[in-house]
Amino acid sequence: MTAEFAGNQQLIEILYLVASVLFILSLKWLSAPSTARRGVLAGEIGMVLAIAGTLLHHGIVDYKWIAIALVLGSGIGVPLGLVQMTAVPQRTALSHAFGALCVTLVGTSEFYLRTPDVPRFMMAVLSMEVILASLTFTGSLMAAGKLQEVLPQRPITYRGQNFVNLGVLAIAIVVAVFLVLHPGAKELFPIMIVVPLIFGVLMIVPIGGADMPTVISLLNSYAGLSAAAMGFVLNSKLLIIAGALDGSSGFILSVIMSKAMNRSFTNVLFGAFGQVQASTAGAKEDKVVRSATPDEAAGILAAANRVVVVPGYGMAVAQAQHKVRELYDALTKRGVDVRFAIHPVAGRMPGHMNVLLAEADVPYDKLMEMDDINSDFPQTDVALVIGANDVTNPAARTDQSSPIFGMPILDVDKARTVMVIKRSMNPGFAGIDNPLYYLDRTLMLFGDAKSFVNSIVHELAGNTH
Amino acid sequence: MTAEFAGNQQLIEILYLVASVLFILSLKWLSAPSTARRGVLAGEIGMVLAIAGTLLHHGIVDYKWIAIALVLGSGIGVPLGLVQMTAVPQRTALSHAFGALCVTLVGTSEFYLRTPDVPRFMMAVLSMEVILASLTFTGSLMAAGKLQEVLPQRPITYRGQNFVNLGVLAIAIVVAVFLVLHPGAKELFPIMIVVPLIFGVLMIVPIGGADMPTVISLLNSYAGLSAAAMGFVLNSKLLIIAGALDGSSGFILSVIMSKAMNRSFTNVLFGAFGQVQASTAGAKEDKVVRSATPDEAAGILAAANRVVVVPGYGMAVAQAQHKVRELYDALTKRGVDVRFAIHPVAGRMPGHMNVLLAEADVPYDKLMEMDDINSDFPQTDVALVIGANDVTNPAARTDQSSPIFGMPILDVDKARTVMVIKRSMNPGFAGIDNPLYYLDRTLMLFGDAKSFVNSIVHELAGNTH
Amino acid sequence: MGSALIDGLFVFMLAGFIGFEVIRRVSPLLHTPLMSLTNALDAIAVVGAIVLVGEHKSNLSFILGMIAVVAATSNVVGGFLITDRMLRMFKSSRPTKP
Amino acid sequence: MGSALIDGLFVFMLAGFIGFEVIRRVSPLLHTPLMSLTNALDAIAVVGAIVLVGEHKSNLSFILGMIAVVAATSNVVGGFLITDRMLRMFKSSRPTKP
Ligand SMILES: NC(=O)c1ccc[n+]([C@@H]2O[C@H](COP(=O)([O-])OP(=O)(O)OC[C@H]3O[C@@H](n4cnc5c(N)ncnc54)[C@H](OP(=O)(O)O)[C@@H]3O)[C@@H](O)[C@H]2O)c1
Ligand SMILES: NC(=O)c1ccc[n+]([C@@H]2O[C@H](COP(=O)([O-])OP(=O)(O)OC[C@H]3O[C@@H](n4cnc5c(N)ncnc54)[C@H](OP(=O)(O)O)[C@@H]3O)[C@@H](O)[C@H]2O)c1
Repeated sequence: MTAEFAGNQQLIEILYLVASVLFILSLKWLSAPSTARRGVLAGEIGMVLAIAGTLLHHGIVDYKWIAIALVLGSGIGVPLGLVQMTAVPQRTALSHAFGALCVTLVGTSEFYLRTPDVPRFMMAVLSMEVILASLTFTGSLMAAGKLQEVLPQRPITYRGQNFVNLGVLAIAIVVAVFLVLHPGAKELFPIMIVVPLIFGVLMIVPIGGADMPTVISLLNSYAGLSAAAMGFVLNSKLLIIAGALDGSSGFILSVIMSKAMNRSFTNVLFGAFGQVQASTAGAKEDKVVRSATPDEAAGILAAANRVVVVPGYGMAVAQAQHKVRELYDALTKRGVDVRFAIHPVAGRMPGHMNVLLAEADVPYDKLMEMDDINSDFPQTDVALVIGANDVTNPAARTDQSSPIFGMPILDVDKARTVMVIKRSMNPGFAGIDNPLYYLDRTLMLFGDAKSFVNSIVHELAGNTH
Repeated sequence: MTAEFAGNQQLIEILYLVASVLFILSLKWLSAPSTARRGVLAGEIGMVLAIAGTLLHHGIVDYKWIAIALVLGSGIGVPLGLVQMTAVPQRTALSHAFGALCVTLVGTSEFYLRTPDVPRFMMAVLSMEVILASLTFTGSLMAAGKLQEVLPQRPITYRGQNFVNLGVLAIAIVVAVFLVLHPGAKELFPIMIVVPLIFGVLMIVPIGGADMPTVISLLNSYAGLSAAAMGFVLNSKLLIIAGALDGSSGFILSVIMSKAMNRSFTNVLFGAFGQVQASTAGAKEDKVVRSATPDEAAGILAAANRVVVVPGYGMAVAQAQHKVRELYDALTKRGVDVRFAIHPVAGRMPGHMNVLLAEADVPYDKLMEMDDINSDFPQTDVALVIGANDVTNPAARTDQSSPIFGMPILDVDKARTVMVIKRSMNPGFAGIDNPLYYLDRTLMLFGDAKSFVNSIVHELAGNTH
Repeated sequence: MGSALIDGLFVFMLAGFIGFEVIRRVSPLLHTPLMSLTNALDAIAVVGAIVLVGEHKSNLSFILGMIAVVAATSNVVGGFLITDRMLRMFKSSRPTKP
Repeated sequence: MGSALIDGLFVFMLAGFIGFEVIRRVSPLLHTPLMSLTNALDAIAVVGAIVLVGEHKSNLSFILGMIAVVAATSNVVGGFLITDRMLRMFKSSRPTKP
């Protein structure tokens, strides 16, 4: 019996070891498109092995309810895996909430199962686990709500807000410290759940909808750290590894985003950046802009040799990616060299544009990273900006007073001709005017991205008849 | 007392954790010249912390002898750290031998301290540790001897050699299996040391002196693995980590070398490659080569705009690096653009040429890797080959029957003029003729690398007067 | 216990290192799939929840465990599904090698 | 014991992974110093030998331990020394940033 038990235990551990290897390989293979799907497969096999191993666990007496829960979860998971590509940001936020919920609940159960017999270090890790997980839970729900526009996108700020928020967090930490010293005080435990839940909400209130991606990445990192803490509590190396991988992934993505926006973490979290939006908009009505019609635009594109398309948030909102693909096909058929310039923070999520264009079957080797394409703009006949704004704003290079000064941008203004599809002269996410629109070689193409591109495609088709 | 003991134990573990982090950072920082010295510092601090932690170990009763041993070891270490750069290959081999000796002795002590009370898995790991370490010990000594030319460089082969060698290794493995099943049979343990010691010698006998670098890397990898196995035995994570890092490092370097020579591991270990040397040499006397004197060579170099120097094993043997540096200075002063093309297996050790030229103060940004410089040869006025042969042999590109066919080479033959400094028409390490020498645009500069370069430098100095 | 903590710290340190090295090298092209994949992997927390349900040590732990399994499983299934869906979309214009 | 084995395997696996990721990226320029540095680091085996000498559990273990400490220490000292000597030789022709 004991031998069998030990053997079982060892088998489980070995399965977990193999699963860990597969998880690491999964992320490693994700680094390039050619191996990425193999990465997903490795992750899936690792997950199956880990779950299978867990079911061998000696203490398990009841498989029925586990099966029910797994089926129920899969039932919810499938639709969450089939959402539209444009809904991916809020889906990601929602799944962070689910992950954090799981960690919070497991942490809570572990506490009540073990109290008052909880060693100090264990209690410290457990506190960290539930505090991080519960603030991630409500924070992610809020973020999902803002992205789905169920909640107001606009940041809500008031005086002393940071002070209040940090005060709330401090309560949770004080309770945690007390519990570490007196792990028997189980009536205090709920406070350590509820207070961070409140903090999670308060934390997101002052952050603008458009800053959500950075926040989501940061919450991703928290979710990973809380899972790793859970690994310490359950003494599971697999969980520690998965948590550490997730934690570093979220952290790195937030750093990449902050860098590409030339902002600091603190600025994102406490800056209420989106607020500027209203103030500077609508000025400078005196400068002249030149606009063009779809058939003029089609003519210019048809006459070009090299075209670079710069997609932005507006393309995503208008769901114009499929029309853009038609435009790409039409121009390529005419022998025009068409490539896409992807700014790291174009859209509202890291890699947002890549996924949308891939969805529309644009070959990924036509999607160029900023550093690779910037030197090509001077040799480009037409730069076609579709619903992008901030990521093309030359003020970032030249105007020291601009809030986006220093942010690396796509050097669209160096192309021979620039055409910009957007609905109005309204600013983008950063809320500032774009000098690009007033250049002599810039033509504004006013209209919704999807319908305007559609018109161009029609004109091009007409011309070939 | 127990609390103090536990506290001590925990402090030791934490010091080991910090040391592990520092070891990893050490290798990470070594990746680029700008951070490399910081890497060494990190490694040193990690080592000091680890040793300091070990001295806190509760069981230690006697510090005097530890101090004596540390001082003695340092006394041997200092001269080993001050050898000539040209002696680095044999020094490296010798230090592998020392490392393996340490692991063998510790493994042996652990066995006799614990027998017959050794669990099976522990005995298995222990056997792996001592087998690997003792074959690495004698193997490395043999390699050092061949490199220092104390032992004959030439491979010694006979029929059925591989069969004999593998048979010897098999004895050790059989004894190991028996010991795993009967860990009390302590009279068998010495066999498990002595037999691999013999195997280590036999293993190196059939390998040519020039194949030693690959073998050294492989032995490096074994040394690392045996240290990791020792970590399992002593339950020390720090040792496991250091061993795994060392093991993967040796393995990767051997793979890089084998690839750059277009050969497989098996071929290196069982191929007795160096033997070919004698057979093909000395043929093809009928073809015409053109040779030149130092003053002719100096004239051509002085008239050039772009010169690429290709150093090889001959430069190392002749210790010509300082003269080469003088040549570099003289030409640079005249406005000639001089760069160095470094083939990954030029010389007799990975990175051999880089270290020698760095020793002579050649700036490392003038040292170009093969892939970066190969496209520049057609625009190069003079390619000056100094004691290199195989790594410039165009037969690798064209002659399917050549033993080095498929090995990536420096495309020296595409330069406008090629000048080759070597003492004779003898072949290099691979023992094959080099068609490069018979090209119309090739000039042979016969002589010892050091004195020939010296003459060129004198001519150049004379010309400026 | 203290030793388990240190063991855990070793693993955490090493895995964090791997995370940084590996993820820094993920092509920006794939940052969105990266987010959903790490999400799915992180849902490995389901193993802790499964044990709670299976052991049924208390009603509280059973009920919380059930909810936790459902939540985490939805992440596992949804995360892998959407990652693979996204990756299937990425196509090269060059024909792939046979 | 079995659990210590698995713990060790986890650490070995993770460290091996780091080794591959980190060392694959070492510039070929520095492959010789890399060999001597890993050599010095590997001499961490000295900690095992120090314990043997210090505990003095048997004469055999003491004597073998002494030799082992001497051998490993010479690697530590010699390895770091020569690595640093080599690295000090590498100089760029561009002036370094202040
Ligand atoms: N990607 C990320 O990870 C991330 C994360 C956080 C923040 N951000 C921020 O998001 C911004 C992204 O820059 P961006 O250039 O992509 O977008 P942007 O600066 O927000 O501009 C988008 C433009 O699209 C236009 N637009 C909106 N709906 C449209 C429609 N239906 N048809 C045509 N045009 C439409 C808007 O102008 P009209 O209203 O005139 O049409 C707007 O100027 C950056 O400031 C970045 O810092 C990105
Ligand atoms: N670097 C590594 O890690 C490594 C490892 C294993 C094997 N190898 C092998 O080593 C070889 C390295 O190629 P390599 O081109 O550098 O060297 P090589 O092919 O061995 O040729 C060296 C040449 O230098 C000449 N030479 C010798 N002493 C000289 C002196 N005092 N003055 C002038 N010339 C002298 C020799 O010609 P004379 O006798 O006519 O003077 C010989 O042809 C490759 O085949 C490689 O596969 C390298």
